[in-house]
Amino acid sequence: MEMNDFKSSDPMAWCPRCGNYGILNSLKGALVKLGKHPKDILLVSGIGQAAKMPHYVKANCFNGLHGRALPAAFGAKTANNDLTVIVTTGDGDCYGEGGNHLIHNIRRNPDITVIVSDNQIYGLTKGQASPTTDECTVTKIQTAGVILEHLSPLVLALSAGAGFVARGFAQETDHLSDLILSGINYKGFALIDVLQPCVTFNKKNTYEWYSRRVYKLDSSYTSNDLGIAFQKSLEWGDRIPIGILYSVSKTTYDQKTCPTS
Amino acid sequence: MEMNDFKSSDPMAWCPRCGNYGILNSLKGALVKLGKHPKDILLVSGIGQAAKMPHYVKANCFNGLHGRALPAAFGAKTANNDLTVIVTTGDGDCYGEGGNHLIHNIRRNPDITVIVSDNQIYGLTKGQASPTTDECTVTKIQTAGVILEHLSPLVLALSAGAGFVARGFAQETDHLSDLILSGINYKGFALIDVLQPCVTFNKKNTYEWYSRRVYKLDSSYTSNDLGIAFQKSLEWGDRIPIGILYSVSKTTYDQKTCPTS
Amino acid sequence: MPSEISVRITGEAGQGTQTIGDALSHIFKSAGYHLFAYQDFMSRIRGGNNFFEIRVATKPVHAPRRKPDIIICLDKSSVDIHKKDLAIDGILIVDQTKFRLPGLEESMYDVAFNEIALRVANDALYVNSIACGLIAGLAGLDFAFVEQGIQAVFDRKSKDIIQNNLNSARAGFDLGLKNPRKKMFLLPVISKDRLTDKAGEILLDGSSAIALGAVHAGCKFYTAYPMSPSTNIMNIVAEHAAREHIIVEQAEDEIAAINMAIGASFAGSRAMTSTSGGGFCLMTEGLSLAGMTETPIVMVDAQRPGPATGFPTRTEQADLDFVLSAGHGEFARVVYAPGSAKQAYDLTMKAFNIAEKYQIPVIILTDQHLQDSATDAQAPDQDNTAAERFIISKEESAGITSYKRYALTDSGISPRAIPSWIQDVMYVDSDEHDEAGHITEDAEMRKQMVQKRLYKKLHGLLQELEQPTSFNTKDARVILLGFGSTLGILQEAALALEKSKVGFVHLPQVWPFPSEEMLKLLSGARMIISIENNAQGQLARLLRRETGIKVGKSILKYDGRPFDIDSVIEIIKRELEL
Amino acid sequence: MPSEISVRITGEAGQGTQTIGDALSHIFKSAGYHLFAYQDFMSRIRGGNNFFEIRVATKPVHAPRRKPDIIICLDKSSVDIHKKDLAIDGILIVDQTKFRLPGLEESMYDVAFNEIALRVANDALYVNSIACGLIAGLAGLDFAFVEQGIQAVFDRKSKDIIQNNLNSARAGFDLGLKNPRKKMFLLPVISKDRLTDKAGEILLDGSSAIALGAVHAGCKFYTAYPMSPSTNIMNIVAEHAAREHIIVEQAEDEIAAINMAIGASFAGSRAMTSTSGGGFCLMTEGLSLAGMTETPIVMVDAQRPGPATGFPTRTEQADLDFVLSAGHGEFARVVYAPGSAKQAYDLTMKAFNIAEKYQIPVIILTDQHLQDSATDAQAPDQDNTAAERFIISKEESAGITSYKRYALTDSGISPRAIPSWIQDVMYVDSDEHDEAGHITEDAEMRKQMVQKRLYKKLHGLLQELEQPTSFNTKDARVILLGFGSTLGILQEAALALEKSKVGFVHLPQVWPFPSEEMLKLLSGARMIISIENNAQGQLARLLRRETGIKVGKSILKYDGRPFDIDSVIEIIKRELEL
Ligand SMILES: Cc1ncc(C[n+]2csc(CCOP(=O)(O)OP(=O)(O)O)c2C)c(N)n1
Ligand SMILES: Cc1ncc(C[n+]2csc(CCOP(=O)(O)OP(=O)(O)O)c2C)c(N)n1
Ligand code: SF4
Ligand code: SF4
Ligand SMILES: [Mg+2]
Ligand SMILES: [Mg+2]
Repeated sequence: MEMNDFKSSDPMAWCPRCGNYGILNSLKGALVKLGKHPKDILLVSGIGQAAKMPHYVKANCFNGLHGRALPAAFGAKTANNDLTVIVTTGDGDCYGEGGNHLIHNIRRNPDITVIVSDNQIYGLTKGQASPTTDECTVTKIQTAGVILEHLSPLVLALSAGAGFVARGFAQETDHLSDLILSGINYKGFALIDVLQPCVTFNKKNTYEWYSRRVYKLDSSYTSNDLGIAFQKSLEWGDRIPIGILYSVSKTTYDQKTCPTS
Repeated sequence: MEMNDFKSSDPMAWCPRCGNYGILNSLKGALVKLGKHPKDILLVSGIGQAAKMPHYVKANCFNGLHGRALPAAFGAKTANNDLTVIVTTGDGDCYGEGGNHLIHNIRRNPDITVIVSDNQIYGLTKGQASPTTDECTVTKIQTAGVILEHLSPLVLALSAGAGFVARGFAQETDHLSDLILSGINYKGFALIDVLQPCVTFNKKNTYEWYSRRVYKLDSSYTSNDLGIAFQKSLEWGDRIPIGILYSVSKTTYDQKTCPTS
Repeated sequence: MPSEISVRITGEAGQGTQTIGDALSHIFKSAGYHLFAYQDFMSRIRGGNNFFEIRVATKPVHAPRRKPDIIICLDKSSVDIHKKDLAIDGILIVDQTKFRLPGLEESMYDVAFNEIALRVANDALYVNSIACGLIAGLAGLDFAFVEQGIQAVFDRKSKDIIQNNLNSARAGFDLGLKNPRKKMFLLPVISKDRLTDKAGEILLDGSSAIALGAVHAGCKFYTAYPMSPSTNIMNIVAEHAAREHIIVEQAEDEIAAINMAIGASFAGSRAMTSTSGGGFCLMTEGLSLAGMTETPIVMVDAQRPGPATGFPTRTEQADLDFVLSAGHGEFARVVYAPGSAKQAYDLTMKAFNIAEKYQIPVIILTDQHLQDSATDAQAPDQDNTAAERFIISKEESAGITSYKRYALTDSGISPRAIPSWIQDVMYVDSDEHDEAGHITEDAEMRKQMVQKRLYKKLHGLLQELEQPTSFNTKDARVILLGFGSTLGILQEAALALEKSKVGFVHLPQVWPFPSEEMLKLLSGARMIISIENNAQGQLARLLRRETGIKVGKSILKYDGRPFDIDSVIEIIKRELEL
Repeated sequence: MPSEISVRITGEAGQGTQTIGDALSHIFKSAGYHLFAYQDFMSRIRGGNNFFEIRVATKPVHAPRRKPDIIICLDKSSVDIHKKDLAIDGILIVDQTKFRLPGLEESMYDVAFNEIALRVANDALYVNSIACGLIAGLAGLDFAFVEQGIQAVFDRKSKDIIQNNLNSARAGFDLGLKNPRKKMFLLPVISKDRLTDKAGEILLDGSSAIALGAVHAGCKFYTAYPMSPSTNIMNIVAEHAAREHIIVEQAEDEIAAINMAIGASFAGSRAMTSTSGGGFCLMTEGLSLAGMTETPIVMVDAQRPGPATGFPTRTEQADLDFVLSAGHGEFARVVYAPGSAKQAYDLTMKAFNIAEKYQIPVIILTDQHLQDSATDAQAPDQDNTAAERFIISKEESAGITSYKRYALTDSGISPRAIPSWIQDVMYVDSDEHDEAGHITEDAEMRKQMVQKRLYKKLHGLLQELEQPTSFNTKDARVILLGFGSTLGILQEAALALEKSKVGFVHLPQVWPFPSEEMLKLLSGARMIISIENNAQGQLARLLRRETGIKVGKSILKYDGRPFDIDSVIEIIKRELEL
């Protein structure tokens, strides 16, 4: 497999310099390394800028409703285990409208990988606050600044019992590509939250802003300790860790059984 | 105020020995101590056995849709700050159908108290698994046992940024009454998950089962440390802590402002 | 000697009215009678007042009577609630030894259930079997049938328990035989022939019918969020899950349920979900998604009285309008409204085939009354009902290297491939899309896609209508009209008033509307009366919208209870000045 | 000299077609012309192709034309997309110096926008103002109006920027004056009288109209989840939030939005929510809750083409059926379908009053076309529109010690108290309830409550119908029929064909249906043609259902674009063989 094998002919509708281009490339890179035929890969998405991603990859695509990528992905994976199922979604899609499905699909633990283009804003609908928007960001709706506490998706995922939780940065494409590949190879529900600059609507969390803050977890980091994972995941502000924050093995949905009494 | 001031004439529809009776009494006890007039108290609920509670208290009642108590409560509190707003809900109502509203109302931090009758089962619909049902419990639908990991509501609430998180036990009515009063007096979103035996459909988590496991957090417990709170909240199995697991002060929705730039 | 009797068993939730009912149903079925049994219960687990009513007859029966001949009250408060409902000459069976209620009229038959149970089986629980035996004795059955019924119901219990039940039933039976008024309830004995014929019959209720229909149609993915009165379907499918390799998954909410089902269907499984009105609301966006992505899906709306939470355990037919237009935007759908358990089974099978053939959502519109009513019915013959898959087969798929999910065709139907089976990839989108499934904003493509999803598919669906059932419509003075669970009422009312030129038309399919056939059936009618369990006469409105025909009258019931045949006949007679 | 011209400005998303459009609107408004401006854009933030079209005239105009007289292409690819749309004798304005497109016909007018912008203002951004000036010059306006328009639009910018814009506009203006073909586009000068009269006029678009209507009606709680084309309403309400003490809260999803609004309304605030079809789906259960609990609530469904995600930024009228019956169960509701921005304002005001008076949900059914279209309109006079509250006042409440939320009355309306204001407590329930709001399972109470929520309220609502607008219906040869955003089309078509006896009827309220008035208006018509932006002729169906009247023809458009007046007139003429 080469990059070209995953090239879609659909013209892209993203803004120039959108962080999603980096994520797209990282994803394709991971798929090349994965080595599976495009026909055996399914990308599922909801609605939003990030959710357009499946159209830009040559692979099967199910582009469903805003917020509802996860249930559709669960259904597809459970019905057809031959498919490698990857969800490409946004912070609004996955943590806002789709919040309930995130929690409960983590509990189900199907073998799917969820890549969230987290631009901390609603891009497609022109710049409202998302659950991850930083406090006091001003938007057309939050005219006096966002007063809701921003959500930490990683902490949320850990609290629901996720076995694989990672954070990437759209500009660190090689690093991200590795994360995505690890997520796909992980047996179970893998959440990868990706810091994604939105050059049009998020004037705060820019390439530069993120670049100045992100640092990579190195090999000294213990990624199988829940307490440490919680602590690391809470880190946000001047320093933002990227990498695999938590990874432990868990039985997947299709493998789980109870002792018959 | 006395217990009688909160007595409703509506006949009760719960099974004899249902854990909800204890919760109801604790709630009334807390209201007596609170000393407010019933007209200034609003109980909001969704649908389920627990959600019938507002009818059994003389106070204002808004019994809305299954899973949607929190948005209704938020709307009511925001529109009418004179009301002391208490939500009485179930594990299905609040963590299942209503999961998304829990997360995002914690982020909003309105000054409301949420009491969850957590019987680890769907009572009103006759015994299906709820998000908190223990693994491998067999039901009519989960005929081979529940294979989803059970949710820890306390951990979830902490992860979303809740400032007050507590657990009570329906049988420990005095203790619970104090918890409820603390929750009401807490300025902000207070979650109280209450272990509630369902004598009809939950044959595992009985009065006895809980009694053997619960222990009260004593004064040596540090309740304002998030790390400790996470750790304590994860405790489940042979020993189950009850009490206030976390309490820190946070600015409420109606008080929050951003510096004007 | 009456040709039928109706028996009501009433008590608190948790007292076992349903167990008695089930046992009685089995007993009378064994004896070869026809029966119709339904349930009336409150939305609570213990206490309150519930009842189970069974109508037993020598000819097929399909609907409740107004006044039961026998009412057994299992608790004190039942007496007050139900005594007004008793038929003239009926009896109210009460344990006066226990209840000691003053001022009960002579219609009462005092049976010391509690004492007898303690004496015969040393446990008050056995009251239920005494009651069963008692009814059987009053009806003059052979005790062998009682034995069969008890065995069937307590199938999985220990020998001792079964024996205790049998002893209790015997005690009740003897009391029944002894009752001086028993002649009033003695049923004609059923012929040997019928007993042999009925070998292939079973007791079928609406929930089982839909569940079995789904299982036999090859449903492999079933997901729902519990909601009365739809939950039993999932329970029954779950019983078959392991053997039939069906994934049964309880969703976190109804939105998840429908989207999961759509995902599963897209990936190759026949998929279904069920709910009631409130949950259906939450599924409407998904319904629209199924329409847009052309993903086959079968949905059940088991109606209960609304709005909002309404009466969770009661019945209504008020979602008709809603399901016809639910979901934003325009696309073809099918709505079936079965009138009997048997029809529910058949239409569930058909629903899967039509959904897959036309790549559309198909809705089965039922209600609490149909779901919870049981009758004797021919056992469905699974071998006759092979499910046809309307997808590109695995073999053929292997050779496909270039594929467009939404290829434009004359029929509006694009050959449907399953992802990973074919060699190409496929794109499916909820936005407007081109033939390849990619997002488009093109006006011309949009037009063609709307025509594909709407007009063209409707055109095909009109060839596969489930036509109305009708009776005595020619030269009718009155034609009764209904859909869904009122079929039994229509049948029995028209039969009873056949000589007065009363006929009926019943729609098991309400969308696409069978306009042509309706015009044929109704154009000669001097008067049309719609009989509907809703407050607006929704079917009558639909009829007018689609055909221009206006009904003369609507008999509407919206108190959460089903129609009874006596009241309906009375109203019609009054209308006809009979 | 033409009495009107149409100008289209087209380019990529992000190139500022809307800014130019806004400026042009202000310029022509200052000069006293009537105008109609609408937008056509793709669901993307950058790239693709969008356009803004403005029709300027000496008499009021309300709808798009088929072919613009002037098309300004801001990017290369616009040329290919739009040149086919140009009116005969129209001009295509292109920066050939920059684009160098071969083979453009003589219809082209080459303007070196880029060079000029760099020369005049040292920044290519100023292309937009050059274009504005150019159009004004072609139309022969006084430059003073250009100045006014530019000032209005760049109100908050720095002096330098405003000056640069003015200079650019001047450069464009001079070019316009110089154009040899400018005579084709010269508009008659507007009289002084009109210029004085129009003092009270503003530019009003659908979104602003609804937002202002809500603010003026005293809406104090506004919650929504962003969704095109409804989001702008929330944006505009948010601008007023601080001053008017309105809580504006973005919900986590549409379910939360409607339930929050209901909670707020219950507790005493006038509350509103808005969405489009997909979000409306998610609100249907809440709609039903509002019906059951009798909580006033105003909802906006700003339609876009479905099903599912469909065309997020385009227009359609296909949710009519859906909103009429959305939500399970039966209860009274009102559905308004404003035909103009002014009507949208008035009906939003009325929506709050009716919702509160009848304690019901009121839906405003609008669409992208109306939301994003602006015309000159009389500025709403807030003082004339005092909001009446239909609740028990605070003063009166203080004396109330015993209260039943659902007291049965003749009108179906129970006096509504606010919790904490009265001395008693109150119970509100989504289950069926008694007068005190407690859960009941009683059949008789159920019947009365259904009658209260449905029949009785409908009876009152029929007295407060927003009656259809009509024109030339007497002895009409054809009556054109429509609802919502097609009002302008109906008006202009009927006016143009007045002599051929073409009239129109437009419904600003589609539910309760104004059957009596419709029968009066339509019974004499020889032919009725419904004009609808959907594929099924949903209004025509509704008309038949409610009145029995069948339309002769439906002109349907479902490609996501609004009707244009020229095409509609052409079709009608063909139909009439004119
Ligand atoms: C039910 C529903 N509600 C709202 C919308 C409108 N909508 C489309 S995308 C979007 C937000 C997307 O935000 P995010 O997921 O962060 O994606 P981004 O565009 O930022 O990548 C919204 C609100 C919709 N399509 N459907
Ligand atoms: C939209 C919707 N879906 C489903 C239901 C049915 N329903 C009512 S209560 C309930 C579960 C209640 O469980 P829980 O909240 O744990 O309450 P409990 O009865 O155990 O106290 C369900 C599924 C409903 N009323 N509305
Ligand atoms: S708006 Fe933001 S997220 Fe959307 S394409 Fe543009 S840069 Fe990317
Ligand atoms: S079913 Fe369980 S939760 Fe419900 S009332 Fe009975 S004991 Fe309580
Ligand atoms: Mg985003
Ligand atoms: Mg529960």
